Amino acid sequence: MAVMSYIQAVTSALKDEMERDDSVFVLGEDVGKKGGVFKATEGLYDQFGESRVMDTPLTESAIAGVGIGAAMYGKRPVAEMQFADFIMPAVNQIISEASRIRYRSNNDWSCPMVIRAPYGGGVHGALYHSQSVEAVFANQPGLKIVMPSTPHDVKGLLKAAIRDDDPVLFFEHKRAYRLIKGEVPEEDYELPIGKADVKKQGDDITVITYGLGVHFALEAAEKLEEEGISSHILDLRTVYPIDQEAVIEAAKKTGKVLLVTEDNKEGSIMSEVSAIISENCLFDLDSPVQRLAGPDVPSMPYAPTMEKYFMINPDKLENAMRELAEF
Amino acid sequence: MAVMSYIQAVTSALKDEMERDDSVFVLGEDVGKKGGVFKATEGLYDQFGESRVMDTPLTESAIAGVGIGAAMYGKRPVAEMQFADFIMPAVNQIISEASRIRYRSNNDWSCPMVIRAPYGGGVHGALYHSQSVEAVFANQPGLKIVMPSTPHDVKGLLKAAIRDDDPVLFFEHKRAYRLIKGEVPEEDYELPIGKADVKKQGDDITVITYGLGVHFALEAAEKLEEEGISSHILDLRTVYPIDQEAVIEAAKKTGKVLLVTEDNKEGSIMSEVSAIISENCLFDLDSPVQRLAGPDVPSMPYAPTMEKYFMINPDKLENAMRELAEF
Amino acid sequence: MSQVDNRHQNLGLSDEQVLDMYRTMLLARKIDERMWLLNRAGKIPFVISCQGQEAAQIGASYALNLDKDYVAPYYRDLGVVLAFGMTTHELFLAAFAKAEDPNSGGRQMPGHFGQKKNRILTGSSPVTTQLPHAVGIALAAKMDGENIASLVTLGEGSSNQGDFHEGLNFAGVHKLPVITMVENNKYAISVPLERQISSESVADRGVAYGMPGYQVDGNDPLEVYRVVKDAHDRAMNGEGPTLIEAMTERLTAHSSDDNDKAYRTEEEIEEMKQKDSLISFAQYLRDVGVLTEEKEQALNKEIDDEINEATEAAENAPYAEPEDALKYVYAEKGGE
Amino acid sequence: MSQVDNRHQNLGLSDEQVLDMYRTMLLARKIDERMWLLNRAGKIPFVISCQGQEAAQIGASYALNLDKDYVAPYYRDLGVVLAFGMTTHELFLAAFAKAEDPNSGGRQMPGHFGQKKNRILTGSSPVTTQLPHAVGIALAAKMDGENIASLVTLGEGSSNQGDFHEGLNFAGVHKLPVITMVENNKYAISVPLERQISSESVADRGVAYGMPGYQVDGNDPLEVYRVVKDAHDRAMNGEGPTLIEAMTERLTAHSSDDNDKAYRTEEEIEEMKQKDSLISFAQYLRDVGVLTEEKEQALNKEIDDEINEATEAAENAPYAEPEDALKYVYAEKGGE
Ligand SMILES: Cc1ncc(C[n+]2csc(CCOP(=O)(O)OP(=O)(O)O)c2C)c(N)n1
Ligand SMILES: Cc1ncc(C[n+]2csc(CCOP(=O)(O)OP(=O)(O)O)c2C)c(N)n1
Ligand SMILES: [Mg+2]
Ligand SMILES: [Mg+2]
Repeated sequence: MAVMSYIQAVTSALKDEMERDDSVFVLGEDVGKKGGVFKATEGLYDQFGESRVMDTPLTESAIAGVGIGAAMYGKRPVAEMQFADFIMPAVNQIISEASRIRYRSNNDWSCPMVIRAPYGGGVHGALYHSQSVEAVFANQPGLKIVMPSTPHDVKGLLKAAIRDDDPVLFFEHKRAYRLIKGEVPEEDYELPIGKADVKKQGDDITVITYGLGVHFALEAAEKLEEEGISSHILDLRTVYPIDQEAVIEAAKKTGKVLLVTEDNKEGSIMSEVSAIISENCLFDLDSPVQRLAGPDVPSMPYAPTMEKYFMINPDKLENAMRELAEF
Repeated sequence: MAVMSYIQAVTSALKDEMERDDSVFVLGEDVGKKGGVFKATEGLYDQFGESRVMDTPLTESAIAGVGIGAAMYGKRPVAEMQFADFIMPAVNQIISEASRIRYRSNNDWSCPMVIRAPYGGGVHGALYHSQSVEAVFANQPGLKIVMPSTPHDVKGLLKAAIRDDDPVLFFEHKRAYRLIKGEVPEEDYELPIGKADVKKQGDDITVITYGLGVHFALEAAEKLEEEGISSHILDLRTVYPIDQEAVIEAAKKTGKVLLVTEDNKEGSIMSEVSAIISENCLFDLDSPVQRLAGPDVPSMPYAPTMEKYFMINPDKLENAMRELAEF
Repeated sequence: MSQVDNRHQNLGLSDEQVLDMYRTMLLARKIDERMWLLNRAGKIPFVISCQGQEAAQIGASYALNLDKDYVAPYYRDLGVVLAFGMTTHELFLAAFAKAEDPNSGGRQMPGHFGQKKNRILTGSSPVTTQLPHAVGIALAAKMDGENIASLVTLGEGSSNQGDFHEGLNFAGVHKLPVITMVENNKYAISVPLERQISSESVADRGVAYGMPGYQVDGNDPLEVYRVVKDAHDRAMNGEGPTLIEAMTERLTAHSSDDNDKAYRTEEEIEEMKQKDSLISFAQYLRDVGVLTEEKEQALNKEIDDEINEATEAAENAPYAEPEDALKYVYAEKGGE
Repeated sequence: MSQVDNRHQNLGLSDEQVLDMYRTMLLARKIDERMWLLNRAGKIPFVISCQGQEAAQIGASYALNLDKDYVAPYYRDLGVVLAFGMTTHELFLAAFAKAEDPNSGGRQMPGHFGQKKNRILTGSSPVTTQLPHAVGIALAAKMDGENIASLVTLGEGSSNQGDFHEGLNFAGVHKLPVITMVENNKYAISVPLERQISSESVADRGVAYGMPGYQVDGNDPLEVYRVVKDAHDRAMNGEGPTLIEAMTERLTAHSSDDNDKAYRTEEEIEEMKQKDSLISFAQYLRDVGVLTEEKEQALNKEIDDEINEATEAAENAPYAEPEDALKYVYAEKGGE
């Protein structure tokens, strides 16, 4: 096992898959010589050349649309949106096209494409470099949305996404890129898309989250452990479609559930998780299903005071978890 | 009171507001001479001339974007997207721009704009002329999303939307256009955006829905009344932000809640409604909060067999309501 | 042989080839006409027509390599998909939304074409999204060293969408073998050209993407053939993309849901009909002696029979089962 | 007076006016330089520069009616917003993200301009969205019979976005008084011109929208002034929109987060610096006798003092309260 950072796991998965399969190629803004604004594609241009590590014009709709065409031809494009915030011009191509190609053609055509994008806040990125955008897409059958939390999951899930025969949105937490490090197997491995993962077993309360929230939850859980509160932590990993079984099991395990996202509260994917629990676990619940999320304002401001106020952090989780345990 | 159809209420609200306020104007594809593909703007071109009833090029992003600019200048544009399905190219302008203009400028600029679009299925419209698209936008603070069910509500809410100082998405159910008729006051009136409305008082079960679902629920409720089942029906009217108080009150009223949308089930705005109930009414519930919705496939097929299978209807509601009552 | 200039020989087209082109144009027209009848009889809910654009569609398609090239057509391209190999029978299955419809199994409205075995990309309703797809096909083929081209078609109103700009710029930067043909019928539903497009012509927009732009008489299949053939040659020689604007007429209302009397005058409609390529091309073929009275009768009979059979077969074919609506959201095996 | 051709008089500009233009260029440059220092000292998290584009920005702004026209600037337009009336003090408040920042109250990153009283539209990060806004301003003003213009600026990379196409086409169809100036610095972050744009020039794209397109030396503020003035005159005379491409240099890395050494050579960077308009315009002003040594010293001192004061004031100004993050999602009174 090698220890690598979250972003190194991205690069490593791309490199492996490009070596394994000639049909895999990368396209996006500044992904070539520069290696991406976050360096996710560093070294790939040198290794695979400019036709497989393509700097595109500054046109998200074309990045998605040209990728879709190439995928229909039989390629496996991995498109990068420079920031998740800038995926918006590509929404029509992603929702109207990529997600519906198999269905609308009655299984004749398909679109095996990955769209990667760094999302999330706490990096002084302000309104347009901090957003969680998954909720915009989490109602579109035909799409899958993966949001991994650890280098191990990043690598296994990105490989799975590239090998998947359908379009996958792969959102990487930009603050996790260098903050989060972890062990990653040397050998080739894939993790199943659509499956949540228990990151910590516990008995008193259940926290369901994803991305950076997983680390905040683990950190908070450790402190609470000292107070005798035992937390069960489920990492969704795939936020669309949600792993219903895993959610139900985790909720039933403790009967007390906290849902955590750094997205705005109203209409986040945690609403769906709550609805699933409501439908399936009503008589197993000992307390109302709580949500900890960003306030309902358009993403987080630049000024550190307001950014901190918006963004979830281990303290906020700790408080919410303790409150739930004490309910 | 005059009896008018749902679409006549749209036209009538537009006409009134354009007469009242010179800064109101309409823009969109085919809204001029043709009066719109559904005839929502019929007669306006003749009355107000082409500069206030503007046929635009076939460019949804520019329709939204130019509208935003005009709204920043001080106009009150009412843009039409020909079908809600075709709002996707305008998502960047709506989410990144319209919804954030007030917030990002710290209240210096604002964007008093309405975007109208016909949505919904059951009209042999297939995958791209049947969709419910509200979930794409129902996580964007700064936006309001109105989805009225009756001619009375259409008129009062469309007037309110036009007079609102912030951007409002106004989705009209295209099957309701001619199907639904009702009384509409002669005098000027406004209905509050953000407020749900009890469409029927009842004691045994609560149905929360919007748009055409309201009529299906009322129809089903009437039948169930004969079986002695009394239904309480809440029409959300505004689906973002949700009227939490009204939802909580309606849920507590009977303790048995059915949420109905014709959108796909996973990630619909009913997930949020369920989450609100979960957070606030756990100990008032006598049964799990149920959702009746479209299956998770990319909107409804064209063939009548499959369209009917997808689309909600009074029978499906009746069954779900009866089951809930018997729980 | 007649006195008339034999234009098709000059273009390297045999008599059989032009007759075949005419046959496909006539077939497209007659299928379309039948669909209107079926619609007016309440048997199919919707029609959107190719009428008036057959010459452009057939002229362009026949200039391609129909065994290797790809096409991303738009909803009026009945003529294009026929040329690419879709059958009359299949088109009626689509019109009736029957399970065996190869385009979508009855899931999409008619005019939403797609058939992998014939390299017809699956299409949607939002206009112009297919343009970047055709660019992606050309890019992928180029990566593989396959010397093929893709053709993408769209209406002139649709040429104002952002995807037109982004897609053609991408093709231009990478000099990809994409041929874009705008079928300019001068209306986007009710909105006339001058309210749609600010440039003198759509062809003028080629300059913005570093590619040649040609305007061509879309009522003349041979002229369209010539220009598209030329574009295809350029594509095969690695000289990159071409933009073509074929000037056509929309002989019908926008669709079966539209009434064009609300925005076009009778005179305008009459004038348009004078330019019908079905009439002028038939006349040309008669003039050069390729189309005889006899052949014409046989052709008409053959096509009518084909359409009658296809209509009946499609009408009697089964719909998909209700629960089939749940199929094919994702790959059946795979990552789910 | 010197022997040198007095170009500014020929353009109808007084000595005071050109000196004022130079002052604003110098002020923009020096503010920008200070921000880099503050960034490198860890005092502000982010800078994005105007350096190398001041001449284009000031030349264009001064050709407008700064009391009536609107502008939709992009993130490099420090020079534009200064010309439109934003103060040095305000710009540093924005850099430090302080509560009194008029652009956003510290909510947005620096370079996200907006100030209603000076008719500077509020801007976001996704590029090119401001273009249709400027078109909307021009449309609304025209509806009201107000004879004003709007200026919108963007980078050349951003001219490939769909909103460029849709917005300019709209302006062209309705002949709106919009002046679009593309500040072509030949890079979109690391991606060079030839991987971005397929046309020979951005100016060429005017044809696609039925408007004149001019390429101009963006290092020459007088040349930019001339071309924009001309566009403004056309706008005021109801002759519609103009597209202008100002050829500039990006003298810094893309932003404080970028290292341009990874994709540009030392020589290239050196060569660029030779074209610095701050040097050449000062030389011109000296040559025509408008800028004396004395005046130059005074100017530098005045600007340095202004920047020092503004820096200090901004550094000491308060942040917004944490809960202020909740304000102004919707109008305070109103439909909620
Ligand atoms: C993005 C989008 N917006 C609106 C529509 C509705 N619509 C369908 S066809 C059409 C007009 C298309 O005009 P044009 O491109 O000229 O093609 P034509 O129908 O004239 O062949 C419109 C507005 C659509 N299909 N897609
Ligand atoms: C829609 C969108 N995609 C990506 C980005 C990230 N981004 C910021 S600036 C930039 C390059 C812009 O290049 P250009 O338009 O030439 O302007 P310049 O910075 O050179 O002045 C990119 C890709 C963005 N801001 N918006
Ligand atoms: Mg047309
Ligand atoms: Mg640039």
